[in-house]
Amino acid sequence: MQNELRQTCRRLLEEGTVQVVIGYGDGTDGQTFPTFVTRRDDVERLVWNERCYTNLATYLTRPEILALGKAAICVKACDERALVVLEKESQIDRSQLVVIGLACSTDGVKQPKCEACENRTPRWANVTIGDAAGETAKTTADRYAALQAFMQKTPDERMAYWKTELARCVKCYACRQVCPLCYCRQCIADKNRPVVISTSATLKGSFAWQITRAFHLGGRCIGCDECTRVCPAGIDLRLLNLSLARAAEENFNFRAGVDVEAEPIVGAYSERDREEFIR
Amino acid sequence: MSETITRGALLQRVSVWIGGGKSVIGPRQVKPANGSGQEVPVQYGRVASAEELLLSGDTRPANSLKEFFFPRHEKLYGYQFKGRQIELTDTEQPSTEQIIVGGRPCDAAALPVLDHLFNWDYRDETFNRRRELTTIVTIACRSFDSHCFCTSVGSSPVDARGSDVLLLAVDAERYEVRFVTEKGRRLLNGATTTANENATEPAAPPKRFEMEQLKEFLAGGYERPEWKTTTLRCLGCGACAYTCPTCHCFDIVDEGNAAGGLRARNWDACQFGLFTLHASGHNPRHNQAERQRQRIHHKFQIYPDKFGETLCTGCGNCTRNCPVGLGVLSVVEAIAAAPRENQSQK
Amino acid sequence: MDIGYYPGCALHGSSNDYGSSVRACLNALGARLCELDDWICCGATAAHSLNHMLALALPSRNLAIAERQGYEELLAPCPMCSMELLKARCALTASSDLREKVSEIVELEVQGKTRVLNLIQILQKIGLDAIKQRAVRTLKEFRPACYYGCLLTRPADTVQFDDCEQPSSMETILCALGAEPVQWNYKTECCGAGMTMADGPTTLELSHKILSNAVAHGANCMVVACPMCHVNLDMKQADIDREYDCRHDLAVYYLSDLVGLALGLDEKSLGIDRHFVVKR
Amino acid sequence: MSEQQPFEPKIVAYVCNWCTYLGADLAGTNRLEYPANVRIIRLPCTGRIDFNLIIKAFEMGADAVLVSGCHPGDCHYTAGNFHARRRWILFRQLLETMGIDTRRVHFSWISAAEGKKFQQFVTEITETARALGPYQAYREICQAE
Amino acid sequence: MSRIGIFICWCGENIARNVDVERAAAEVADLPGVVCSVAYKYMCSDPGQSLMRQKIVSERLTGVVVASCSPHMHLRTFRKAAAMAGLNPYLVEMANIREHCSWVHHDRQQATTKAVELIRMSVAKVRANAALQPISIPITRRALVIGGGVAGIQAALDIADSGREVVLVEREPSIGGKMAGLSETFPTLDCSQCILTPRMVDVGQHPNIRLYTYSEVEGVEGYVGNFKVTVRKKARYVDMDACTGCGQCWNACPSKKNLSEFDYQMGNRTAIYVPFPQAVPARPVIDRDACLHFLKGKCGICAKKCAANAVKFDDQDEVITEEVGAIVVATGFKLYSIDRDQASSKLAGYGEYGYGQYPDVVDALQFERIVSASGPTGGEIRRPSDGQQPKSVVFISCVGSRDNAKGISYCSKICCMYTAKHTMLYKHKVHDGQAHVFYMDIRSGGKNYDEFVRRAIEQDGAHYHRGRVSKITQENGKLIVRGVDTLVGEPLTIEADLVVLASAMQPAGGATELAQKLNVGYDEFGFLSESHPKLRPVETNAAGVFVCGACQGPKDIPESVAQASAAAGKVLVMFSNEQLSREPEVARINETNCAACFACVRACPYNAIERAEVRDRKGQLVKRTARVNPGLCMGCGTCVAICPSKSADLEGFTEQQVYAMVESLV
Repeated sequence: MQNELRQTCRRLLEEGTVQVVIGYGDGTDGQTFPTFVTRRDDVERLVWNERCYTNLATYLTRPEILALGKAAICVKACDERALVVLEKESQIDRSQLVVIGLACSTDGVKQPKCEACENRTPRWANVTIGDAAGETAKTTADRYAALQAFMQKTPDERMAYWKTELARCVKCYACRQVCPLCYCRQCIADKNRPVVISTSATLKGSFAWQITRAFHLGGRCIGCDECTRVCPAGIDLRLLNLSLARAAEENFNFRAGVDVEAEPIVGAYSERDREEFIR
Repeated sequence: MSETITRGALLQRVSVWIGGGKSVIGPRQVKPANGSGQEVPVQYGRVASAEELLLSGDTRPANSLKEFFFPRHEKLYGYQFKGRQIELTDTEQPSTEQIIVGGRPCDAAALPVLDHLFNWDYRDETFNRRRELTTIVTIACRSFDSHCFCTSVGSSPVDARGSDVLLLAVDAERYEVRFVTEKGRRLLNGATTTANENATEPAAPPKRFEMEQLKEFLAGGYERPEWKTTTLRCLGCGACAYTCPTCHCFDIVDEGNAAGGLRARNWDACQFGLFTLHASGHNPRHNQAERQRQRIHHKFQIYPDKFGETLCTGCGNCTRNCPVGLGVLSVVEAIAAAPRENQSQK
Repeated sequence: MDIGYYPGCALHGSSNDYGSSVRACLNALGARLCELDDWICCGATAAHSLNHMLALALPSRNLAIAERQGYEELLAPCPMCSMELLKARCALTASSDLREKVSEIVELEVQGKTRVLNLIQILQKIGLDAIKQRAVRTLKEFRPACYYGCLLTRPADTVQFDDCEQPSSMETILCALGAEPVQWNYKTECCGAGMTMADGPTTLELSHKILSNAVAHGANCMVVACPMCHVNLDMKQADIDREYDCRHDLAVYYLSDLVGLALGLDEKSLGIDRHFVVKR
Repeated sequence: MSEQQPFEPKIVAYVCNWCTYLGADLAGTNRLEYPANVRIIRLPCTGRIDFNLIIKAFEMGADAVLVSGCHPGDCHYTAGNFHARRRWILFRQLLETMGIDTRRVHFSWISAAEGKKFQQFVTEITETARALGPYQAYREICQAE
Repeated sequence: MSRIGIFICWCGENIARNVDVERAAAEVADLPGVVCSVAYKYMCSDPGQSLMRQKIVSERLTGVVVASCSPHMHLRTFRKAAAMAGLNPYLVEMANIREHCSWVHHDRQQATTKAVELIRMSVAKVRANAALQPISIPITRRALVIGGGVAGIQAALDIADSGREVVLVEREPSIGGKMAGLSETFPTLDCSQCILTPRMVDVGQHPNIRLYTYSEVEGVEGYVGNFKVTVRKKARYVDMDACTGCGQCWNACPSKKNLSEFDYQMGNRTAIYVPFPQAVPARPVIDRDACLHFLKGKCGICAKKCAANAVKFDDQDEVITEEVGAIVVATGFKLYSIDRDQASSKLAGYGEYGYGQYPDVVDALQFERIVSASGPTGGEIRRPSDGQQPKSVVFISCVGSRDNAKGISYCSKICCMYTAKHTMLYKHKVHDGQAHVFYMDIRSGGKNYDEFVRRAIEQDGAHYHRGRVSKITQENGKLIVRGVDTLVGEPLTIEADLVVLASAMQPAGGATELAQKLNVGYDEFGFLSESHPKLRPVETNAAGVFVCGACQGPKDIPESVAQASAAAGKVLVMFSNEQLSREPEVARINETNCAACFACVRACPYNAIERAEVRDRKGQLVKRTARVNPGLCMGCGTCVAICPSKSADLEGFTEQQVYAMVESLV
């Protein structure tokens, strides 16, 4: 597969179809890191293995990368959902992008999210490399298992949990920067007129920040879990994302990025939305 | 002949300190694994009991020791509106004695480097007060990983700089004790025994780059393309700066409401796009390459020029915590090894 | 082709002629009818007037059996049966709570997955071309009035079959076999159905109107796909003639009878010999 | 407030200009008395009311927050309340997951004609908040350094 | 630094009884930025207002808080007063210490405390207020009327008579609409054409009306006051200017057996035709699908006969752009057809009435033509199948209407009346005939309406049966109508010669597509939505677009005409100024920060936000951004809440103002 990937990218660069390939390169200790190949002879730097965690879609909205020219991007089936959302939100022009789908082996990329993986082969890629026998037999319950377990706690226990967890948040914003869907030019967390979210890394500031981050991803988060993976404080942000994803699925029968036809639920409404909680 | 201390004796001392109301800080697992598969990080933090401490000499906490001297959020003073007047209230100076047990030598080594900054044109009372209140017991690193590069910046796993006491593991139960300061000697007074056992010097990580080459590059390579090519993947978060033992940039913010509020000092990081944004809207550092270049220059040229010290101890936290595996080491390695013939190109 | 088969009480009892006809006809077309094990009453008219849950549980149990036996499709030639089964199926698929509740009552897991088909739908499934291919004779001499009765197309939302008010599916099949169905007005009127027991005169009146209209539009026979209709129009025809002092003399066939005849089956094996009105 | 005085909950109400604000006006016109704890903040439409405002209210020490606007179909701007309702559905789930006390966050539709409903509902949430006591958990979050 | 003045009103005893206004004034006097704080007995009175004006001048105030009643009561008053004193009116805020405080809290201590807090909140807000200027939008004082039925005609004439130009677009070859085809009208039984055609002529000759018939609105751009409308003039193959309407062509046309649209397929017309003799314009059009020249490439008799040389076989569609400031939609209705095939799967046809397979089952508009003196039978009542005079006619009400099973739940409103009219017209022409009506309810509210129905029953002897028809069959040339009379409680069968269906009114074809182009809402049936059912009945939520007639809902002629005049009135109100002045409390986008996700564009109920591009001086694209059109924004603020980066903000209720209010609640 790795060879096929390199050949494909070589061809794309040779033909001038794209000016840059956004892919994975080899790092130390078998780690991989995002790499940007602009010359066809550098395609040998590209790798594909079970440690290719990063969701590269996050680079599609970055000026440094956009400046490199028309891009081809490597995506796994899970990452690919970000492209659907980005396109719906007018952030990318699919016709100006070559998507190289990478089918995962049965083990995926050995991340917690792979446990509930439903689909290992990208569906909307221009080129798909490898074939991982399509869908896996995962259910809605699998998707939300971690959340389900967490919600067994009482509200007070949940609050106590977040107090301990968010006490470690230093507001390095790695969660925000790595997120393919946090592409605002100026984050509301960085605004100070008015101070909507305290910029301090205090509990108050961290609660306000994480509530905002999660809610702004409500109905948008595609569950790549990059925020959780990169958090240097080991805060399980995934739980917040899952809770909104489940709310979107249960209430609006919507899952971000799984259906290219479905219109976003943010900025839309139905006259039949439920309202039993409204007096 | 050397002083030794048993693990038991050390932990017993720790229990006494905790019992005496002192703040004991050391590496510990931040939480039990919750079964989500997420890695549970080790961080320095205040421990409630001696057993929490991880003292093998193999741990590399995800944070650094700087936050116990230079916290991420520090109230400078408070203010209240009283009618048409504004009343200011000073913050209380810290008074709790801190004992750091099991710090890494590279983390401790950062503190004397930071002393310059906090005692330069302005003497920072709070920082100095905390330095005085703190005694630091480090453990020499028994192992290193691929991100460690202390030897490249002139340090080593047994570097005692910044420590009051340096421990070297003899075996799982005993440490050789090297007292560095009187403060350290007082701390463990009576807990050590003299024995005829010396710990073996732990293996040091290989040297990854030559400081001279790096300096040469920094001196002439401001416009070199490597800045861009090596840092393209930088996402612009603050994970490197916030887990770095030496990074010390901060922002001053006012937080308050109609009744009053406080002025605080919050950590800031040079990789944030807004770090250098002027009120006019102009931003002198346009992209991540320029921000990364600033970071390396600051650590290896500006700070040394100003204070005669490298602003890096080679701990490797920046790379370890980087979402995309970037860090001081990967940038510096690349530029130090860059072909010289390009050097003259601007 | 194996098809799950739910005969219902009528095809085993008073209308066993229909049972014979369906079996013989479909066998000749290469479809094997596999009767459900241990099927029970569909509930018919009685259950839903007594107890809503009973009316749901009875057909549901039959659906459960069909699911357990692995039938994706189930033939219920009696429209009452197929309507009851379909009603249950709709209710079950709409609510998981109900599925759980009913499963508990009938002591069998039931999902409502099995599709329920009437006789005409089975023939459509086999396909006009396939039927025509196997036909050995033409039905040219038949000018039937195709009679759908009240249930085959109703309730429209539940059965979702043909045009509720202006059905034409039987005509299509019979035309293909050479018959010349007549256009008439009473295709979906009520024959009186089960009222035949409770209110004989009304049933006779209703059925009389149907027969009269068919004759008036030139029919020389009538085709039905419902055992109850057959009872009222065939068995009761003598009573109608007596009551209204007329002589309709209109043979009433099941759809499977005429298709069977075209396929070359004899009247005996199709059960036509058990009808009351004999073709002139 | 001295310690002897009974606990008086602080209640922040974000209401739309065209229905609930007028409903509160009507309660006044009809002299319908209710507890004095509520502080109404007038916004044009529930569509304008962002979730951050709810959090901000808690940061300011609110013991309960009310968000109220026009009944579905009555929105002065045709659809602002529908957008708001959709956001609330999601936001409530997030509050649950964070363990934030949803008994302290109230949503309602109160029309310009429902002065009585405004009175009753405000009285009810005030009493609920009184019974729950101060929202200590969030105050602790805001005071932690 | 702000210089805020606080003015606390006693409202006589209304506020002062429960709020210690003097104490409140003292307590808020020291708030940051406050330079004066006074209490006065009646702030809204002349002396109260002049006190405020004096203070604004003497204290050089930069902001004012009036603590008194509801802003719904007096915000406008106080803002006007401030403006008179030279302070921007949007620097005035109110604290509602009456409705929200003194009237509802009887504990003086508590009420005073709350009043102080409410004032503090308003002070916090007003410190963040900005001086706003009303938005003025230049307007093109010309109107577009879409639809040339009676409503469109009325609206066009009203606007044109006031001296403003009107563009009237009608998609049929002639204006006149449904009314032109009616026989006589209820409740007066005056001839429909006699009252309508003079108005049609007025339209045709009006110097201020530009009439486009056989034309359709293709696109609408712009916004209130500044619409750019593209109209497609379909090829007519006749030179409108050259043609004299002499009729030589259609009299000579050999293609004569084409079903007449005007007669609802019950009569014939030629291939080159005018739909009816009184058509406006009285110029023919060639039906390409029927013309032998187009079908076979030969003929051309009309061209030869035409002395004016007006036949142009090479005529092409023409697209015209018109600039207008207001649009009146009057696209009218059509009748529900009982056919099997319906526009939406929700609407089921009527199989029991034979899906239109019996020629003698006709709908009400067809019957109008049968009765009409200008109709295919020349006014004699003859049924379509064999031309016989029907001796028994069954009229069925509510065909489609009020029938959820067929997908239409509403009442079509006019059927009860015209059915009564039909029975009368029938009886007047067929004296020995019998009319039967099956109805559900008789709804005859209106001036002289119920009397009219009574006349049909009592004088003209129509048999009214309360019940539905279950089936229509055909036997021996008769229609057998089986139904029930629920008042008698028995089934009923009538042998009829003709059945007339009072089919439901539906919006005319293409109405929803047009509504989408105009950004006007419509209901599940396709009727256009008015802005407010009671108080803004002819406005829509698209500013500058008005509705009248049956496109908005079923209605009869007088109502359509009244609504048309109302819409024209609204247009003229708009046109009474050269500029449109709008409240400046609208949204704005920080275009530098906007990430161009366009969630606001999706959410905006008024389509007031557009996708825009920021370009540098050389025309290079710098970035994309959302942009508010202040001409369309109504200021709801939905965009603010939905914008994750808060690049959207709402003047008058900015983030800064709202957070200042919350943060004052200490």
